[in-house]
Amino acid sequence: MIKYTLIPLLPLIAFVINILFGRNYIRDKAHWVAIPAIVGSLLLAISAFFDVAGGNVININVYDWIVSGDFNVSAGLMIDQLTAIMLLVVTICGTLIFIYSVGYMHGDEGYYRFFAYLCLFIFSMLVLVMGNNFLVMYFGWEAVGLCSYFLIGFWFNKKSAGDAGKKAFIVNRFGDFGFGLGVILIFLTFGTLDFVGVFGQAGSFAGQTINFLGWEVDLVTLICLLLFCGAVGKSAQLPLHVWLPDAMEGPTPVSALIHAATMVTAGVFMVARCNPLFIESPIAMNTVAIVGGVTAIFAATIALVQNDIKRVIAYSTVSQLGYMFLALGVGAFSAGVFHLYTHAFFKALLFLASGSVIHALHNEQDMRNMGGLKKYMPITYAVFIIGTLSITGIFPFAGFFSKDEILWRAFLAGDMGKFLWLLGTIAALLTSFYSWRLIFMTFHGDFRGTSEQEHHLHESPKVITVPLMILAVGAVAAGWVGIPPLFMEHGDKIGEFLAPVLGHPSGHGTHAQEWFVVGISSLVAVLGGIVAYVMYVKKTDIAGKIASAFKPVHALLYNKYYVDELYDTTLIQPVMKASDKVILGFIDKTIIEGIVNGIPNVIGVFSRKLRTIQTGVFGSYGLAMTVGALCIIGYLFFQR
Amino acid sequence: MNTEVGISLRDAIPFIPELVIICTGLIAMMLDLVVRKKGPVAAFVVFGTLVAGYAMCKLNGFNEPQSAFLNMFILDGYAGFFKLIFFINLILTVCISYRYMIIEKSSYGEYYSLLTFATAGMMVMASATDLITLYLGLELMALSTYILAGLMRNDRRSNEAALKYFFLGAFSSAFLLYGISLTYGMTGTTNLNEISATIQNLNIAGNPILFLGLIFIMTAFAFKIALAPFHMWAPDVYEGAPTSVTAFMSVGPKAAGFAVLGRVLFEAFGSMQVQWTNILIPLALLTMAVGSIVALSQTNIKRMLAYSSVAHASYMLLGVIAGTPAGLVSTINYLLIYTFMNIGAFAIVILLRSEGFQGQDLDDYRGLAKSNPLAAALMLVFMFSLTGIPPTAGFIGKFYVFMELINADKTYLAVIAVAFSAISAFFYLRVVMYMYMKDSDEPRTISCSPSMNVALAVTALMVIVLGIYPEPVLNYVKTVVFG
Amino acid sequence: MVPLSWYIILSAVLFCIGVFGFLARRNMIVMFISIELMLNAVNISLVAFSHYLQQVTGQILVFFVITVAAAEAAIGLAILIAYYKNNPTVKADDASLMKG
Amino acid sequence: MCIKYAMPGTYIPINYLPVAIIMLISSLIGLGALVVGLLVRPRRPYAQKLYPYESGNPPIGDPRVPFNVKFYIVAMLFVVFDVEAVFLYPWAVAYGQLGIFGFVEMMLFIVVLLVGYIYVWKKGAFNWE
Repeated sequence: MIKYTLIPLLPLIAFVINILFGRNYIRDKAHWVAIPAIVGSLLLAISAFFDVAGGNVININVYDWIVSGDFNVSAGLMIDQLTAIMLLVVTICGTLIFIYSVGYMHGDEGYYRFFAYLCLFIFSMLVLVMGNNFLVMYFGWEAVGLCSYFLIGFWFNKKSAGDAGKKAFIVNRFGDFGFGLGVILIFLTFGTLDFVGVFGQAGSFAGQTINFLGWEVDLVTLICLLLFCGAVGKSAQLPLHVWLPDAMEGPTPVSALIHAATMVTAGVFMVARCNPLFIESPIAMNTVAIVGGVTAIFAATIALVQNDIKRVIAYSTVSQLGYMFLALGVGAFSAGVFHLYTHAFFKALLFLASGSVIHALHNEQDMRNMGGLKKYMPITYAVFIIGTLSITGIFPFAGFFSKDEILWRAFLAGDMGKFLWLLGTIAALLTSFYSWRLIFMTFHGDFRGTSEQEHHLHESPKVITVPLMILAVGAVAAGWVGIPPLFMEHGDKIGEFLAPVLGHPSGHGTHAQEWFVVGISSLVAVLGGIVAYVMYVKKTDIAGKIASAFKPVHALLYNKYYVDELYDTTLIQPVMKASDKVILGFIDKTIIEGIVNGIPNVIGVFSRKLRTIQTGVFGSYGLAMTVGALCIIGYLFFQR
Repeated sequence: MNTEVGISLRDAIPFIPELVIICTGLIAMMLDLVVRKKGPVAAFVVFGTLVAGYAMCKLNGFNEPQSAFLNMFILDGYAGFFKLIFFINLILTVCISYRYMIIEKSSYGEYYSLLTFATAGMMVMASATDLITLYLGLELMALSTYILAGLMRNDRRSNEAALKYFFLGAFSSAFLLYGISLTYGMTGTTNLNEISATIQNLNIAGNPILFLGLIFIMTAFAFKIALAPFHMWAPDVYEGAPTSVTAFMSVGPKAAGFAVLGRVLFEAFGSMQVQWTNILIPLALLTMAVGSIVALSQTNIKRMLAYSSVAHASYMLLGVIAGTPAGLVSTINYLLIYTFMNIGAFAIVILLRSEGFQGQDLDDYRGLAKSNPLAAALMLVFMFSLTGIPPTAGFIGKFYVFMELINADKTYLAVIAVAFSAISAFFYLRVVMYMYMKDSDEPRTISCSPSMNVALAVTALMVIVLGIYPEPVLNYVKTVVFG
Repeated sequence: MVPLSWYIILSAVLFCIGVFGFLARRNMIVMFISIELMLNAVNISLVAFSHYLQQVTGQILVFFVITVAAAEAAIGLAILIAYYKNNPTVKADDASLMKG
Repeated sequence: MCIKYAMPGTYIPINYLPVAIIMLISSLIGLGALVVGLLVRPRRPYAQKLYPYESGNPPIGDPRVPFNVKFYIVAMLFVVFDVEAVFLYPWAVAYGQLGIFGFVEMMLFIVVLLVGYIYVWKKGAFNWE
């Protein structure tokens, strides 16, 4: 048992050591603490994976916090197939990105702090995925949010970073509020927070309605929607997606680890984990599917025209997360998790590769000032190509299988499924376009940056490139665990593996249909690439022409549909104005002072009255004692 | 006529921990005469305490109770656990006081031996199964603490504290004696078990004189644990006494008082439970009210903590009121937690005391978070714990007491208690507010010392650990105290 | 033939006198003496009880009470002297530096 | 109802009656002498006569000077040590029945007293100056 407890514990220990001794003793040796810890977790996670590979589930109660009668609050770890997959994703990506960070963060004055936060994040993430009840999950959920807040604002003396951190924190509050309500509602409904207990009873509560804010709502639906609020916030789905692109202010390893591979997928994991609840509520399922599909295409369109290399990848992340929710929504939970798993590899790869580019260009992120880098940094270029092939879904790269599975499942899921499939396919086209556009703008053509930058151009050191290559391997091969039966007898290993937790997706189609889906998606993938090639390599002026021709559209996309501005004018500005008055002028002075002093002053009236009894003359104290004793005597004798 | 009384040297074995402690005190006294610096004396006291604790664990009274001196004295789990609390209290007090007493220019060697003697008295109280031993232990504790309160001979507040404590203490012990004499007269014995037996055999539970005895005895105990209206000595004495002594007094005598209260009420007067519950409930409510309301208008931190300790006494009492063994367990658990958080808080108060700076006023805590973030953080933890905010230990303590009340279907008491602890939050959090939201300009020097650091680390750690992972300790208390 | 109740009443009366003295008088020495009076009242009742119960328990307790009272007296006087050195008064009401 | 109290016959120390008589008579004689003197002697008081006799020279100051604190200290020590000695009597009486245990106990008791004594001594409570 201790073995499984150690998985999250090792990073925590590393965090404690770094935070306590980092500043004075460890300083730039911080990775010597962090990396062994994460590697240890990785090894343990692998062994745990093999423990549950046989289909058995590990569920251990680590400790009881409060046990009083039937009121029982405890914390425990559960490792089933889903958790095992997540463990591998988190620890593998974590390990590689830790190593990468050694090179990337080298010389930063907050080096030890960076690794400390990373360790804390890994701990929180592992707790999130390993918890055996909603309370533990909620703890991890909030903890990862906090870590991301710290890490986005890691360069706190950079104002934009601080703002981005705040933004992420505040936006997530909305979602987490819903999630918290959902958890409470679950406790009220099922009387327990244990996954086993809750999911066991899920069926029996299906169709029950309660009176919520005046109108009758289906209980399970309400719970699912509240939980999904949390997922929307954490996984940056519409309409709470705004924080993720800004989160790119953080160091690139953070973007790769937290805002691509692991944390943002927590929402997907949570919905998948709660699949017994969700399948009881068609409304919730449809909501998930539609939000996912719309987000997928919405984010993709924005990514078409962005010029900041990291923002493009960020929006592509949002879009891919939309894919995953789409899959979950149509009941193909294993497909969603499969995509989560492959996405972790190729998206981390893309981020780290772009990080390597940024590193080479001394923190230049604007693609308009790049170009022609392929001759300077071949390795980065190669892995970038691999990552792009993977994300655009070219056979036999990882992305192909997972994306294809999703589209196929959507295709099978009734009329609305067809519609979603259409969305997904279009999104795939866009994805391929902007991914290739990124490649061409960055690596092809000739260098558009300053000559001073050009002079320093170089391939990144081994400590950066080696993790990239390993991830590239993953981006190629990770998908092979999910080769559909179409291509191979008893393929879709991962689906089978996850079946005990996530069940089998419904719906069956003919081979012809499946070939059709596969063909279309591959076709659009290639098509997007070709269009991008034409526009950004052959006739580089076309892009400008189109942009000017469809100026409004371009502006709309370039400004991300003005969502930020919308929120800014409708929500943030008023709130800020109010809070400037309220928080600074009112809360600080009046409310806090009021609560801390005011209410005491109310009671203080009695208080001062009572004080006067304490005359300071001990004779009177004696009198009080005697009177008290007499009162008790009188009380007793009267009472008899 | 050479008939041997049924008493031999073997009888003294359960008494060994007390013997060790007393000898420690005596040797410390002698040591003080020969060595100039007080460090060795303090160290020796700690050492002796550890030896005593080891001896007690070796005696293993936790599992098989051993009585001594013709059933006047017993070493069982109940007494043992209280003794553990006393040891912790003593060691922590010595740790936090060494530097402080030097600053106060009253670093006498007697200080340490007196602490030890007081502890010995408490131990005897915890183990007393006879009213005579109980009285002796109580007086030993009381007399030592009188002197401790007045240890700062040239400080008028200290003098006054000692004076008040002495007079009122003597007054209350006279009440105790009168109660004892009445009880003895009505039952013809001073042994607790025999008392209960006689009450049942002769069926005199309703006897008014016996009542009177019980009431007088409880009055004295109420004085020791500072229940309103017998609490009025506490604020003045706590304020005037040296802070380290205040820390010692706010835990030790209280715990000892609860020890004897529990034993006397449950063992001797178990058959009169209805009556004494009816006495305790109004006392507890009054104490809560006085403690948490009057504390609000205090600006001297020591005085505020004094009132807070009064309020805490009422919460602990609720466990006794529940009237079940489980309730008593929750009280003891609360006492253990209270030991750590209270001594921790007083340690911070001591930390702020430096040459020429009293550091007792609330205003002295302005901007502590800026000048000394660590001290402020620790104080934050202790204040949260005293308030009872999870996941600190204070929450656990309160939670279990209230739970036991609810199990003993006295829910209304639990509700009132929650309300009052909500009120108490204001004055605890006001300290936090001063530390974190107000800022001051005058520089502050912190009088740190290795032993102090150890004490702070231990207390803070225990407050957190007991808050996050209370189960083992709780089960330990359960098993230890009631098989 | 002196009945037990006489002793008990005597001790009760003495005890009450002591309490009254402690509460009514303002001279600390006198208050102190009243406490001693209370203790001795207790002693009387204890001795009486033990005599009429024909046990020694009560008398043993009396021994202890006497000795403890002596120690108490010593300490009390010491504290009183220490107090007197800094603020030369024996009026109890003057000892109200700390209040509220 | 209550426990049975024995009613032992009240105890009159008859053997001490002569002593009592002797004390009575002697005090009577003393008082008688004084009274007789008072009655028979002549009384002519004047200032010098009423002076307190200080071997001729006139008296200075108030005869009632407050006692030195040192007296209190000694008195305290006396009270404590002397009262502790009270335990020795019952011990001595019951020694035969207590046996070795009683002996050890009392030795411990004495040792404690001794420690106190040494402490007081070292603290210099005994040297007058």
